[in-house]
Amino acid sequence: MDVLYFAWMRERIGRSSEQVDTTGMTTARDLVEYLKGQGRGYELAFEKMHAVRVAIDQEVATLDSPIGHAREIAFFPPVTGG
Amino acid sequence: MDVLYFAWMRERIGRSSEQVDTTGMTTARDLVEYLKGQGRGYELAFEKMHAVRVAIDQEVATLDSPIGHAREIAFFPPVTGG
Amino acid sequence: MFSVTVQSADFDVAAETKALTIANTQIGAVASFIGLVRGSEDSVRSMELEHYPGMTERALEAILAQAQTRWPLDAARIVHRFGRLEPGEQIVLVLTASRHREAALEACAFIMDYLKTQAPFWKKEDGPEGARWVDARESDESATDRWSD
Amino acid sequence: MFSVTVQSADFDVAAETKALTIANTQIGAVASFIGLVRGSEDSVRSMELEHYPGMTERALEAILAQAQTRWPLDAARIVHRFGRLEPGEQIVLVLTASRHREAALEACAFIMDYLKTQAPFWKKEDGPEGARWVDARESDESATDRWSD
Repeated sequence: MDVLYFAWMRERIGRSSEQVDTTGMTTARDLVEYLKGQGRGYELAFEKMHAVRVAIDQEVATLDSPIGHAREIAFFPPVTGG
Repeated sequence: MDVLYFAWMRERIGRSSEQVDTTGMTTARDLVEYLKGQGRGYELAFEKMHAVRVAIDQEVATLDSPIGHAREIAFFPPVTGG
Repeated sequence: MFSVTVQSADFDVAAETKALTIANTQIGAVASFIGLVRGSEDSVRSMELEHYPGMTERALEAILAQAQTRWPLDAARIVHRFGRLEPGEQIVLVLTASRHREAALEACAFIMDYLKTQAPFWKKEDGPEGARWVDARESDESATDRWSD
Repeated sequence: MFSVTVQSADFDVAAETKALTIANTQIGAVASFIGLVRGSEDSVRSMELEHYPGMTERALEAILAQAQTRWPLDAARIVHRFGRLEPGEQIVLVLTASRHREAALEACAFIMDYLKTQAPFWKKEDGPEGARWVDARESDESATDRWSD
Protein backbone atom coordinates (compact mmCIF):
# COMPACT_ATOMS: atom_id res chain seq x y z
CA MET A 1 0.00 0.00 0.00
CA ASP A 2 1.21 3.53 -0.80
CA VAL A 3 1.24 5.73 2.28
CA LEU A 4 1.52 9.51 1.78
CA TYR A 5 2.33 12.31 4.23
CA PHE A 6 1.82 16.04 3.81
CA ALA A 7 2.86 19.35 5.42
CA TRP A 8 4.35 19.05 8.92
CA MET A 9 3.58 15.35 9.09
CA ARG A 10 5.75 14.86 6.02
CA GLU A 11 8.51 16.97 7.58
CA ARG A 12 8.44 15.09 10.89
CA ILE A 13 8.47 11.72 9.22
CA GLY A 14 11.14 12.85 6.79
CA ARG A 15 9.55 11.49 3.66
CA SER A 16 6.52 12.21 1.50
CA SER A 17 5.56 8.61 0.74
CA GLU A 18 6.48 5.01 1.29
CA GLN A 19 5.27 1.47 0.66
CA VAL A 20 3.85 -0.33 3.69
CA ASP A 21 2.76 -3.96 3.91
CA THR A 22 -0.71 -3.71 5.51
CA THR A 23 -1.37 -7.43 5.73
CA GLY A 24 -3.43 -8.08 8.85
CA MET A 25 -4.52 -4.46 9.29
CA THR A 26 -8.24 -3.63 9.11
CA THR A 27 -8.62 0.13 9.60
CA ALA A 28 -6.58 3.31 9.12
CA ARG A 29 -6.11 3.29 12.91
CA ASP A 30 -4.28 -0.05 12.71
CA LEU A 31 -1.92 1.48 10.20
CA VAL A 32 -1.31 4.48 12.47
CA GLU A 33 -0.51 2.22 15.40
CA TYR A 34 2.02 0.37 13.27
CA LEU A 35 3.60 3.59 11.96
CA LYS A 36 3.94 5.07 15.46
CA GLY A 37 6.33 2.23 16.22
CA GLN A 38 8.62 3.09 13.32
CA GLY A 39 10.68 5.79 15.04
CA ARG A 40 10.71 9.19 16.71
CA GLY A 41 9.62 11.09 13.58
CA TYR A 42 6.49 8.96 13.21
CA GLU A 43 5.76 9.30 16.92
CA LEU A 44 5.89 13.09 16.62
CA ALA A 45 3.84 13.13 13.41
CA PHE A 46 1.04 11.11 15.06
CA GLU A 47 1.41 12.71 18.50
CA LYS A 48 -1.79 14.77 18.33
CA MET A 49 -4.33 12.50 16.73
CA HIS A 50 -7.07 15.17 16.77
CA ALA A 51 -4.93 17.05 14.24
CA VAL A 52 -4.52 14.07 11.91
CA ARG A 53 -6.71 13.78 8.82
CA VAL A 54 -6.96 10.66 6.67
CA ALA A 55 -7.77 10.15 3.00
CA ILE A 56 -8.22 6.72 1.47
CA ASP A 57 -7.79 6.59 -2.31
CA GLN A 58 -7.97 10.39 -2.37
CA GLU A 59 -11.32 10.56 -0.55
CA VAL A 60 -11.77 11.96 2.95
CA ALA A 61 -12.01 9.08 5.45
CA THR A 62 -11.76 8.46 9.19
CA LEU A 63 -9.39 6.43 11.34
CA ASP A 64 -12.07 3.75 11.54
CA SER A 65 -12.47 3.46 7.78
CA PRO A 66 -11.50 0.05 6.38
CA ILE A 67 -8.34 0.04 4.31
CA GLY A 68 -8.67 -3.45 2.87
CA HIS A 69 -9.05 -2.63 -0.82
CA ALA A 70 -7.30 0.74 -0.81
CA ARG A 71 -4.36 1.49 -3.09
CA GLU A 72 -3.32 4.73 -1.41
CA ILE A 73 -3.74 6.18 2.06
CA ALA A 74 -2.71 9.68 3.04
CA PHE A 75 -2.19 11.38 6.41
CA PHE A 76 -2.14 15.15 6.78
CA PRO A 77 -2.97 18.00 9.18
CA PRO A 78 -6.15 20.13 8.85
CA VAL A 79 -6.10 21.91 5.51
CA THR A 80 -5.27 25.61 5.20
CA GLY A 81 -5.76 26.50 1.53
CA GLY A 82 -7.79 29.23 -0.09
CA MET B 1 -36.09 75.66 -11.01
CA ASP B 2 -34.56 72.99 -13.26
CA VAL B 3 -36.92 70.05 -13.72
CA LEU B 4 -35.48 66.82 -15.16
CA TYR B 5 -37.18 63.72 -16.58
CA PHE B 6 -35.70 60.28 -17.23
CA ALA B 7 -36.50 57.07 -19.06
CA TRP B 8 -40.12 56.64 -20.17
CA MET B 9 -41.19 59.80 -18.31
CA ARG B 10 -38.72 61.73 -20.47
CA GLU B 11 -40.06 60.06 -23.61
CA ARG B 12 -43.71 60.75 -22.76
CA ILE B 13 -43.03 64.38 -21.91
CA GLY B 14 -40.81 64.77 -24.95
CA ARG B 15 -37.95 66.55 -23.24
CA SER B 16 -35.25 65.73 -20.73
CA SER B 17 -35.34 69.02 -18.80
CA GLU B 18 -36.98 72.40 -18.57
CA GLN B 19 -37.16 75.50 -16.42
CA VAL B 20 -40.30 75.87 -14.32
CA ASP B 21 -41.33 78.83 -12.20
CA THR B 22 -42.23 77.22 -8.86
CA THR B 23 -43.36 80.36 -7.11
CA GLY B 24 -46.21 79.50 -4.75
CA MET B 25 -45.44 75.75 -4.75
CA THR B 26 -44.47 74.07 -1.47
CA THR B 27 -43.88 70.37 -2.19
CA ALA B 28 -42.89 68.16 -5.10
CA ARG B 29 -46.54 67.13 -5.27
CA ASP B 30 -47.54 70.73 -6.03
CA LEU B 31 -45.11 70.72 -8.93
CA VAL B 32 -46.55 67.44 -10.22
CA GLU B 33 -50.08 68.85 -10.10
CA TYR B 34 -48.93 71.86 -12.11
CA LEU B 35 -47.06 69.72 -14.66
CA LYS B 36 -50.06 67.40 -15.20
CA GLY B 37 -51.91 70.40 -16.60
CA GLN B 38 -49.26 71.07 -19.22
CA GLY B 39 -50.52 68.62 -21.85
CA ARG B 40 -51.20 65.00 -22.76
CA GLY B 41 -47.53 63.93 -22.51
CA TYR B 42 -47.27 65.18 -18.94
CA GLU B 43 -50.58 63.56 -18.06
CA LEU B 44 -49.31 60.20 -19.33
CA ALA B 45 -45.95 60.60 -17.61
CA PHE B 46 -47.60 61.21 -14.22
CA GLU B 47 -50.51 58.81 -14.82
CA LYS B 48 -49.30 56.12 -12.39
CA MET B 49 -47.99 58.03 -9.41
CA HIS B 50 -46.89 54.84 -7.59
CA ALA B 51 -44.32 54.44 -10.35
CA VAL B 52 -42.96 57.98 -10.03
CA ARG B 53 -39.77 58.61 -8.06
CA VAL B 54 -38.51 62.07 -7.06
CA ALA B 55 -35.03 63.42 -6.39
CA ILE B 56 -34.40 66.91 -5.06
CA ASP B 57 -30.94 68.28 -5.71
CA GLN B 58 -29.82 64.76 -6.65
CA GLU B 59 -30.99 63.17 -3.39
CA VAL B 60 -33.89 60.73 -3.14
CA ALA B 61 -37.00 62.54 -1.86
CA THR B 62 -40.76 62.03 -1.68
CA LEU B 63 -43.72 63.86 -3.19
CA ASP B 64 -44.21 65.57 0.17
CA SER B 65 -40.66 66.87 0.39
CA PRO B 66 -40.40 70.68 0.38
CA ILE B 67 -38.92 72.14 -2.79
CA GLY B 68 -38.42 75.69 -1.53
CA HIS B 69 -34.63 75.93 -1.67
CA ALA B 70 -34.01 73.32 -4.34
CA ARG B 71 -32.12 74.07 -7.52
CA GLU B 72 -32.99 70.88 -9.35
CA ILE B 73 -35.83 68.42 -9.13
CA ALA B 74 -35.98 65.17 -11.09
CA PHE B 75 -38.81 62.73 -11.84
CA PHE B 76 -38.16 59.19 -12.97
CA PRO B 77 -39.55 55.64 -12.86
CA PRO B 78 -38.17 52.96 -10.49
CA VAL B 79 -34.51 52.34 -11.30
CA THR B 80 -33.37 49.25 -13.20
CA GLY B 81 -29.56 49.40 -13.24
CA GLY B 82 -26.97 46.85 -12.24
CA MET C 1 -9.36 53.20 -2.17
CA PHE C 2 -13.10 53.84 -2.40
CA SER C 3 -14.18 55.10 -5.77
CA VAL C 4 -16.92 54.99 -8.38
CA THR C 5 -16.83 55.58 -12.11
CA VAL C 6 -19.74 55.89 -14.52
CA GLN C 7 -18.51 55.41 -18.07
CA SER C 8 -19.57 54.22 -21.51
CA ALA C 9 -16.30 52.31 -22.07
CA ASP C 10 -15.81 48.68 -21.08
CA PHE C 11 -13.71 47.75 -18.02
CA ASP C 12 -11.08 45.11 -17.23
CA VAL C 13 -11.71 43.33 -13.94
CA ALA C 14 -8.08 42.14 -13.67
CA ALA C 15 -6.70 45.67 -14.08
CA GLU C 16 -9.30 47.07 -11.68
CA THR C 17 -8.48 44.41 -9.09
CA LYS C 18 -4.77 45.09 -9.37
CA ALA C 19 -5.25 48.85 -9.03
CA LEU C 20 -7.43 48.31 -5.95
CA THR C 21 -5.03 46.02 -4.11
CA ILE C 22 -1.50 46.85 -5.24
CA ALA C 23 -0.69 49.36 -2.49
CA ASN C 24 -1.97 47.24 0.40
CA THR C 25 -0.55 43.78 1.17
CA GLN C 26 -2.86 43.47 4.18
CA ILE C 27 -5.71 42.73 1.78
CA GLY C 28 -6.34 38.99 1.76
CA ALA C 29 -9.67 38.85 -0.03
CA VAL C 30 -11.23 40.48 -3.06
CA ALA C 31 -14.82 39.75 -4.00
CA SER C 32 -16.31 40.92 -7.23
CA PHE C 33 -19.57 40.98 -9.09
CA ILE C 34 -19.98 41.57 -12.81
CA GLY C 35 -23.38 42.08 -14.41
CA LEU C 36 -23.68 41.09 -18.07
CA VAL C 37 -26.30 41.87 -20.72
CA ARG C 38 -28.43 38.76 -21.23
CA GLY C 39 -30.00 38.26 -24.63
CA SER C 40 -30.32 36.60 -28.01
CA GLU C 41 -31.82 37.23 -31.46
CA ASP C 42 -35.21 36.15 -30.12
CA SER C 43 -35.14 38.20 -26.93
CA VAL C 44 -32.85 41.13 -26.23
CA ARG C 45 -30.73 42.22 -29.19
CA SER C 46 -29.26 45.28 -27.49
CA MET C 47 -29.83 47.55 -24.55
CA GLU C 48 -29.65 51.28 -23.92
CA LEU C 49 -28.68 52.32 -20.41
CA GLU C 50 -29.72 55.81 -19.35
CA HIS C 51 -28.58 57.44 -16.11
CA TYR C 52 -28.77 60.69 -14.15
CA PRO C 53 -25.30 62.26 -14.36
CA GLY C 54 -24.25 63.71 -11.03
CA MET C 55 -26.85 61.92 -8.95
CA THR C 56 -25.58 58.54 -10.14
CA GLU C 57 -22.08 59.11 -8.76
CA ARG C 58 -23.49 60.47 -5.49
CA ALA C 59 -25.80 57.48 -5.08
CA LEU C 60 -22.99 54.99 -5.74
CA GLU C 61 -20.64 56.79 -3.34
CA ALA C 62 -23.36 56.74 -0.67
CA ILE C 63 -23.72 52.98 -1.11
CA LEU C 64 -19.95 52.48 -0.66
CA ALA C 65 -20.04 54.67 2.45
CA GLN C 66 -22.85 52.54 3.89
CA ALA C 67 -20.91 49.36 3.17
CA GLN C 68 -17.89 50.80 5.01
CA THR C 69 -19.93 51.33 8.15
CA ARG C 70 -20.99 47.68 8.12
CA TRP C 71 -17.82 45.79 7.14
CA PRO C 72 -14.08 46.32 7.70
CA LEU C 73 -13.23 47.06 4.07
CA ASP C 74 -9.80 48.12 2.89
CA ALA C 75 -11.00 49.22 -0.52
CA ALA C 76 -14.01 49.06 -2.81
CA ARG C 77 -14.93 50.20 -6.27
CA ILE C 78 -17.96 50.44 -8.52
CA VAL C 79 -17.76 50.85 -12.29
CA HIS C 80 -21.10 51.19 -14.07
CA ARG C 81 -21.52 51.65 -17.78
CA PHE C 82 -24.16 53.60 -19.70
CA GLY C 83 -25.13 53.85 -23.37
CA ARG C 84 -25.71 51.07 -25.86
CA LEU C 85 -24.69 47.52 -24.89
CA GLU C 86 -24.95 44.18 -26.69
CA PRO C 87 -25.71 40.75 -25.17
CA GLY C 88 -22.65 39.37 -23.38
CA GLU C 89 -21.24 42.84 -22.68
CA GLN C 90 -20.29 43.87 -19.16
CA ILE C 91 -22.65 46.37 -17.46
CA VAL C 92 -21.41 46.78 -13.91
CA LEU C 93 -18.45 45.85 -11.74
CA VAL C 94 -18.42 45.83 -7.95
CA LEU C 95 -15.12 45.10 -6.21
CA THR C 96 -14.63 44.82 -2.45
CA ALA C 97 -11.35 44.18 -0.65
CA SER C 98 -10.81 43.21 2.96
CA ARG C 99 -8.52 41.26 5.24
CA HIS C 100 -11.09 38.49 5.43
CA ARG C 101 -13.34 36.85 2.92
CA GLU C 102 -16.64 37.12 4.78
CA ALA C 103 -16.48 40.92 4.80
CA ALA C 104 -15.52 41.14 1.13
CA LEU C 105 -18.22 38.71 -0.04
CA GLU C 106 -21.03 40.11 2.08
CA ALA C 107 -20.20 43.73 1.24
CA CYS C 108 -20.18 42.86 -2.46
CA ALA C 109 -23.68 41.35 -2.23
CA PHE C 110 -24.88 44.32 -0.17
CA ILE C 111 -23.56 46.86 -2.67
CA MET C 112 -25.22 45.07 -5.60
CA ASP C 113 -28.55 44.85 -3.76
CA TYR C 114 -28.49 48.56 -2.98
CA LEU C 115 -27.26 49.54 -6.42
CA LYS C 116 -30.26 47.74 -7.96
CA THR C 117 -32.74 49.91 -6.07
CA GLN C 118 -30.84 53.13 -5.34
CA ALA C 119 -28.72 54.04 -8.34
CA PRO C 120 -30.52 56.08 -11.03
CA PHE C 121 -30.07 53.87 -14.09
CA TRP C 122 -32.78 52.77 -16.51
CA LYS C 123 -32.56 49.99 -19.06
CA LYS C 124 -34.33 50.01 -22.40
CA GLU C 125 -34.14 46.71 -24.24
CA ASP C 126 -34.41 46.29 -27.98
CA GLY C 127 -35.84 42.99 -29.17
CA PRO C 128 -37.77 41.42 -32.05
CA GLU C 129 -40.93 43.31 -31.05
CA GLY C 130 -39.25 46.66 -30.64
CA ALA C 131 -37.87 48.60 -27.71
CA ARG C 132 -39.25 48.53 -24.17
CA TRP C 133 -38.24 49.93 -20.81
CA VAL C 134 -37.34 47.23 -18.32
CA ASP C 135 -39.71 46.99 -15.34
CA ALA C 136 -38.27 47.21 -11.84
CA ARG C 137 -38.34 43.83 -10.09
CA GLU C 138 -40.25 43.34 -6.85
CA SER C 139 -37.52 40.87 -5.79
CA ASP C 140 -34.90 43.62 -5.99
CA GLU C 141 -36.81 45.66 -3.41
CA SER C 142 -36.98 42.69 -1.06
CA ALA C 143 -33.26 41.97 -1.61
CA THR C 144 -32.50 45.45 -0.29
CA ASP C 145 -34.82 44.93 2.65
CA ARG C 146 -32.89 41.90 3.90
CA TRP C 147 -30.03 44.19 5.00
CA SER C 148 -32.16 46.46 7.18
CA ASP C 149 -31.91 45.75 10.86
CA MET D 1 -18.39 25.11 -18.03
CA PHE D 2 -17.43 23.59 -14.69
CA SER D 3 -13.71 23.16 -14.28
CA VAL D 4 -10.86 23.32 -11.82
CA THR D 5 -7.15 23.91 -12.34
CA VAL D 6 -4.32 23.56 -9.83
CA GLN D 7 -1.28 25.39 -11.11
CA SER D 8 1.85 27.23 -9.98
CA ALA D 9 1.38 30.01 -12.57
CA ASP D 10 -0.60 33.18 -11.88
CA PHE D 11 -4.07 33.68 -13.39
CA ASP D 12 -5.94 36.56 -15.04
CA VAL D 13 -9.45 37.04 -13.69
CA ALA D 14 -10.57 39.01 -16.75
CA ALA D 15 -9.45 36.28 -19.15
CA GLU D 16 -10.97 33.58 -16.93
CA THR D 17 -14.27 35.47 -16.73
CA LYS D 18 -14.38 35.92 -20.48
CA ALA D 19 -13.64 32.23 -21.11
CA LEU D 20 -16.38 31.23 -18.67
CA THR D 21 -19.11 33.42 -20.13
CA ILE D 22 -18.35 33.94 -23.82
CA ALA D 23 -20.42 31.03 -25.16
CA ASN D 24 -23.54 31.75 -23.12
CA THR D 25 -25.41 35.07 -23.37
CA GLN D 26 -28.01 33.83 -20.87
CA ILE D 27 -25.47 34.49 -18.10
CA GLY D 28 -26.36 37.75 -16.38
CA ALA D 29 -24.19 37.53 -13.29
CA VAL D 30 -20.62 36.53 -12.52
CA ALA D 31 -19.38 36.52 -8.94
CA SER D 32 -15.76 36.02 -8.10
CA PHE D 33 -13.48 35.66 -5.14
CA ILE D 34 -9.73 36.12 -5.20
CA GLY D 35 -7.54 35.21 -2.22
CA LEU D 36 -4.28 37.13 -1.92
CA VAL D 37 -1.13 36.52 0.16
CA ARG D 38 -1.17 38.95 3.09
CA GLY D 39 2.18 40.00 4.50
CA SER D 40 5.01 42.44 5.03
CA GLU D 41 8.70 42.48 6.02
CA ASP D 42 7.65 42.18 9.68
CA SER D 43 5.15 39.39 9.22
CA VAL D 44 4.91 37.08 6.22
CA ARG D 45 7.69 37.51 3.66
CA SER D 46 6.66 34.60 1.47
CA MET D 47 4.55 31.50 1.55
CA GLU D 48 4.90 27.94 0.30
CA LEU D 49 1.68 26.19 -0.70
CA GLU D 50 1.76 22.41 -0.68
CA HIS D 51 -1.07 20.24 -2.01
CA TYR D 52 -2.06 16.64 -2.67
CA PRO D 53 -1.97 16.20 -6.46
CA GLY D 54 -4.91 14.16 -7.66
CA MET D 55 -6.96 14.49 -4.50
CA THR D 56 -6.92 18.28 -4.78
CA GLU D 57 -8.62 18.27 -8.17
CA ARG D 58 -11.15 15.66 -7.01
CA ALA D 59 -11.96 17.67 -3.89
CA LEU D 60 -12.43 20.90 -5.86
CA GLU D 61 -14.60 19.16 -8.47
CA ALA D 62 -16.73 17.68 -5.68
CA ILE D 63 -17.27 21.17 -4.24
CA LEU D 64 -18.39 22.50 -7.64
CA ALA D 65 -20.75 19.53 -8.00
CA GLN D 66 -22.26 20.29 -4.58
CA ALA D 67 -22.72 23.96 -5.53
CA GLN D 68 -24.55 22.89 -8.71
CA THR D 69 -27.08 20.92 -6.71
CA ARG D 70 -27.85 23.99 -4.61
CA TRP D 71 -27.92 26.86 -7.13
CA PRO D 72 -28.88 27.19 -10.81
CA LEU D 73 -25.36 27.83 -12.09
CA ASP D 74 -24.49 28.12 -15.76
CA ALA D 75 -20.77 27.82 -15.17
CA ALA D 76 -18.16 27.85 -12.42
CA ARG D 77 -14.43 27.59 -12.15
CA ILE D 78 -11.75 27.24 -9.48
CA VAL D 79 -8.08 28.05 -10.06
CA HIS D 80 -5.80 27.37 -7.10
CA ARG D 81 -2.07 27.95 -7.11
CA PHE D 82 0.66 26.02 -5.31
CA GLY D 83 4.38 26.62 -4.72
CA ARG D 84 6.09 29.77 -3.52
CA LEU D 85 4.08 33.00 -3.36
CA GLU D 86 4.95 36.53 -2.23
CA PRO D 87 2.70 39.02 -0.38
CA GLY D 88 0.17 40.56 -2.75
CA GLU D 89 0.20 37.56 -5.08
CA GLN D 90 -3.01 35.81 -6.04
CA ILE D 91 -3.62 32.40 -4.42
CA VAL D 92 -7.06 31.29 -5.47
CA LEU D 93 -9.83 32.27 -7.86
CA VAL D 94 -13.45 31.17 -7.62
CA LEU D 95 -15.81 32.20 -10.41
CA THR D 96 -19.53 31.46 -10.53
CA ALA D 97 -21.91 32.40 -13.33
CA SER D 98 -25.68 32.32 -13.31
CA ARG D 99 -28.72 34.03 -14.76
CA HIS D 100 -29.26 35.83 -11.47
CA ARG D 101 -26.96 37.50 -9.01
CA GLU D 102 -28.16 35.82 -5.81
CA ALA D 103 -27.18 32.37 -7.11
CA ALA D 104 -23.78 33.53 -8.34
CA LEU D 105 -22.91 35.39 -5.13
CA GLU D 106 -24.12 32.72 -2.72
CA ALA D 107 -22.48 29.88 -4.65
CA CYS D 108 -19.19 31.79 -4.68
CA ALA D 109 -19.28 32.17 -0.87
CA PHE D 110 -20.26 28.51 -0.47
CA ILE D 111 -17.41 27.28 -2.67
CA MET D 112 -14.85 29.35 -0.76
CA ASP D 113 -16.15 28.12 2.59
CA TYR D 114 -15.91 24.50 1.49
CA LEU D 115 -12.58 24.97 -0.22
CA LYS D 116 -11.13 26.27 3.05
CA THR D 117 -11.97 23.06 4.92
CA GLN D 118 -12.11 20.39 2.18
CA ALA D 119 -9.34 21.02 -0.32
CA PRO D 120 -5.97 19.47 0.59
CA PHE D 121 -3.71 22.52 0.62
CA TRP D 122 -1.29 23.51 3.36
CA LYS D 123 0.40 26.88 3.80
CA LYS D 124 3.85 27.38 5.25
CA GLU D 125 4.69 31.02 5.92
CA ASP D 126 8.19 32.43 6.02
CA GLY D 127 8.66 35.43 8.31
CA PRO D 128 11.30 37.22 10.42
CA GLU D 129 11.29 34.34 12.91
CA GLY D 130 11.55 31.60 10.32
CA ALA D 131 9.04 29.33 8.65
CA ARG D 132 5.89 27.96 10.23
CA TRP D 133 2.90 25.94 9.09
CA VAL D 134 -0.32 27.93 9.23
CA ASP D 135 -2.85 26.62 11.75
CA ALA D 136 -6.35 25.77 10.57
CA ARG D 137 -8.88 28.33 11.77
CA GLU D 138 -11.81 27.32 13.95
CA SER D 139 -13.89 29.99 12.17
CA ASP D 140 -13.38 28.23 8.85
CA GLU D 141 -15.00 25.09 10.24
CA SER D 142 -18.00 27.07 11.45
CA ALA D 143 -18.23 28.87 8.10
CA THR D 144 -18.68 25.50 6.42
CA ASP D 145 -21.29 24.47 8.99
CA ARG D 146 -23.55 27.39 8.14
CA TRP D 147 -24.45 25.74 4.82
CA SER D 148 -25.61 22.43 6.32
CA ASP D 149 -29.35 22.05 6.53
